[in-house]
Amino acid sequence: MQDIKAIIASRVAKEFRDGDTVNLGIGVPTMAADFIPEGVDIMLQSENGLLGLGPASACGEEQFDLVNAGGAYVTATPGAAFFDSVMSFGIIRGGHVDVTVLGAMEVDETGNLANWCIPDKFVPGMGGAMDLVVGAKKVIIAMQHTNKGKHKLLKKCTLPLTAVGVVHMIITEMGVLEITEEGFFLTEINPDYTIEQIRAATGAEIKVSSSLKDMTV
Amino acid sequence: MQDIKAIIASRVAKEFRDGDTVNLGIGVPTMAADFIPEGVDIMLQSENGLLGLGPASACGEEQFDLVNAGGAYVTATPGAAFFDSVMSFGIIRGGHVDVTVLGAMEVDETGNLANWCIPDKFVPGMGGAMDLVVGAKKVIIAMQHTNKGKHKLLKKCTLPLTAVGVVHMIITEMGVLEITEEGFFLTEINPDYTIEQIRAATGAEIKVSSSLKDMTV
Amino acid sequence: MKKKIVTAEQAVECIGDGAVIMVGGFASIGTPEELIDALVKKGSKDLTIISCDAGRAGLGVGKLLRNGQVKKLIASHVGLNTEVAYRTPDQPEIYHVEYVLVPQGTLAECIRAAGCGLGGILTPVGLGTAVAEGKETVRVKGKEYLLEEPFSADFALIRGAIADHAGNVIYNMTARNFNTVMATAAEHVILCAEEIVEIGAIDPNHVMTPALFIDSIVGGVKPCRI
Amino acid sequence: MKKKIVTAEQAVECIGDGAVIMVGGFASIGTPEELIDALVKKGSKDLTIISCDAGRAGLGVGKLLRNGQVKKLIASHVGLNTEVAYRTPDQPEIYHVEYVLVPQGTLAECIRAAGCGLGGILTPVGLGTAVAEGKETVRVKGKEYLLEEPFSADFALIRGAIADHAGNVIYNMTARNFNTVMATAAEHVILCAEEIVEIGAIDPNHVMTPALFIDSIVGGVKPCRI
Repeated sequence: MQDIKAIIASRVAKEFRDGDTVNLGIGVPTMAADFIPEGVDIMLQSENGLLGLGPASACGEEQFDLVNAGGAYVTATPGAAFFDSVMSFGIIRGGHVDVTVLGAMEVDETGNLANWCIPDKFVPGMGGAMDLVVGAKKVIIAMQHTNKGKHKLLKKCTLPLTAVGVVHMIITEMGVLEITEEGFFLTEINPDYTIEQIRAATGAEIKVSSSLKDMTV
Repeated sequence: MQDIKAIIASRVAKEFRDGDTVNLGIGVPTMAADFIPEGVDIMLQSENGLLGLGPASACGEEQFDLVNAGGAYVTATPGAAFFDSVMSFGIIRGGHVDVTVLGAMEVDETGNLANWCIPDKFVPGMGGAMDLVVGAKKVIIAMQHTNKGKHKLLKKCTLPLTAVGVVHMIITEMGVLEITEEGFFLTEINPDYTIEQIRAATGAEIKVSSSLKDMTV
Repeated sequence: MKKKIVTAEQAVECIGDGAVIMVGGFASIGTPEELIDALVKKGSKDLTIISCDAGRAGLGVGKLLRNGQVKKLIASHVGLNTEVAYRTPDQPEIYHVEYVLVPQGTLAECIRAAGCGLGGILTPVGLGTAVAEGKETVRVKGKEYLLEEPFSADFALIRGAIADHAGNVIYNMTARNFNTVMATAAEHVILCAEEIVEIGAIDPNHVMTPALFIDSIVGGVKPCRI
Repeated sequence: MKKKIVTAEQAVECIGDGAVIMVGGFASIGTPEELIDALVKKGSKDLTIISCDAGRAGLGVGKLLRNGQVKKLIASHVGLNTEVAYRTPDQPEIYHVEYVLVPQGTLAECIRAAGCGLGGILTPVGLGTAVAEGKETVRVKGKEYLLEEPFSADFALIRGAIADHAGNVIYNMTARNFNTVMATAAEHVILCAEEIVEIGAIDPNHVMTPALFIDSIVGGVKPCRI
């Protein structure tokens, strides 16, 4: 399991360009920070009011007023800036975040995203997710390809939407898919899987790139 | 002339209540700061980004980055705060300024105000005036009663409006008038003038308060 | 222009049943715990709370929820409060609350709109989702936006790191979050701060909430440990 | 994440004819004079300038006006520039500019709207005046508001007191004014600052414009004397 998460996080990190401002969701997306390639210098934005998010705090060295958007104690990098929630979401909604990486419950072939609520079961709220996926220049979904075998990549989302037509790219342990006008488009494949396995694990049609590459992790 | 201005400014200062946040326009309104009664402690807001505006800078002690909204070098009082124009006008439009005092070219009996433009002659722009008179809890016009004999208090403004129905009170060298549903209402009179003189100097009807007082300066 | 320094109990004395209250903080950081404790002690009921989140189970707004004082919670994310995130009909003390979930940027911006005298906001966030249901949309330059109305409150309970006796506030790191904007949008703003300093001790360039927004100050609160 | 420190001439090299440019400052305080000087030297024409004011005669935006580089000026108050305030048809070099006058709060807020992704603002300011002519109004909760559209720009020329090599900015006193918000609303933001310091030298709590908004930095500009 840890391996699967590391594969996804490692591939996500290859999407970052030097100088990018990036917002990483809780879980696998946050792990991407551990895989940033040499020579790529990015600033992590945390929607609770920080640009220049650093690694988790060492035990015993927590600063009581410094957490990430998941409420965990973190550090700030040199050159960081703190601001309030209004400025933070001004940055997000205003298109100043280059890449946001989030998990999902469902993504459909038109780029619709559902990741904030399972009615009557688990309703944690959208937090900053709706703002992030509408505002960020590039929206990457990083997640396991299925939920214990149940399809998450669908023809049409069934859960309440987070936003309409916002997803650009999905990175799973099986490969990399882009959302195009023709739906899911497989551009990279993890050599541990076959195209047929990916098709079986996906609830919608998949077009395969004629220049399909091995997934770089 | 200096006397007339001092009379107006002195009477304006009596409208301030302890703890008020006040914005004073350029000219006579600014002079009101010199007449604030003992025991009344107010904070002056300057729309270029300062709460806690102090007196003009002593010559030779100017701080190059500290001016008032008229562009003149000033000081800041202890407990002052600087902020940007967005916050400054958030304070103004949001109703957090208790009193604003401004000059006028014309005021009419419905509380309409014209003070930003004489078409084809002098068009300096409205600056912060439109925001101030719409946002402040109380709008006081401080000015000479006429423009060298020409009426400024009118039945209907003739110049382009700054805002509709916003003026609460007009303080001139002749007296104090409030805007009521019935129009101009004279509540205080400068004993140097008669009611007839004030009527002659006003381009609209004036109701006189049954408890008309001498103007306190 | 000194302001009255009061105790937490004195500060919340004016908060009656049915009040609409903004509570600062994000994930319990920057939350005015001492003011919430006093409000729990006072026991005001049927409160409408506007907050980024629901605190944690038994922390922050979570205390008011546990104590059955909340009628309605307007928040963006309640997942860190496990009692609320997994709420089910068999947990009446939690479930009897009306939850209104709002995108976090919209929540911040609508509070700001109330504080700075705007009639609402025009945002692309929430279009095509449950958030947009029943709401007006406005087209500007061919693009559609959701019209979200301002959020104002009777009271704001906020927390700062340092305040002077005038009420100028400095926040520390990510504890700033919703505290600044909530200070602008409530009729009566109660600040608690770790340290109270003399007027003049704070560099006017560094003030994050200017004194005019603060109505009463509770000093000496403890650093918040989650 | 160091940013390139450039000369004023290098910084404005990318500004071509017809560009839309925001210029910070209020009454010449906080105005990036060195960047304007470089722009005068470069001579780009047909510029649309968005600025709080028109500078003073021969200062700030006043230099660009005098030099005939401005096609349109969107500003709130031009009275401190005597050449502009008393403009008449017999002063062609001044008069051939199209002036759009905007309430100062609306100007700030509409720049902010562009910077933070809102579709416009709903303000009570300007209703019933010439400002409202030809504009849409929107009713919210029975009250009428003017819908004002966002102002964005190709370039913002701003001025700070201290900046670090990453681009974090501190402004001094009333020089903050429009500089902060303009940094959020232009494609390319050029900052000039009096002092450039190493990354880490600025307390992250005190940053007024976070580094991500700044594209290039010109250091060592002189304090502004009116």
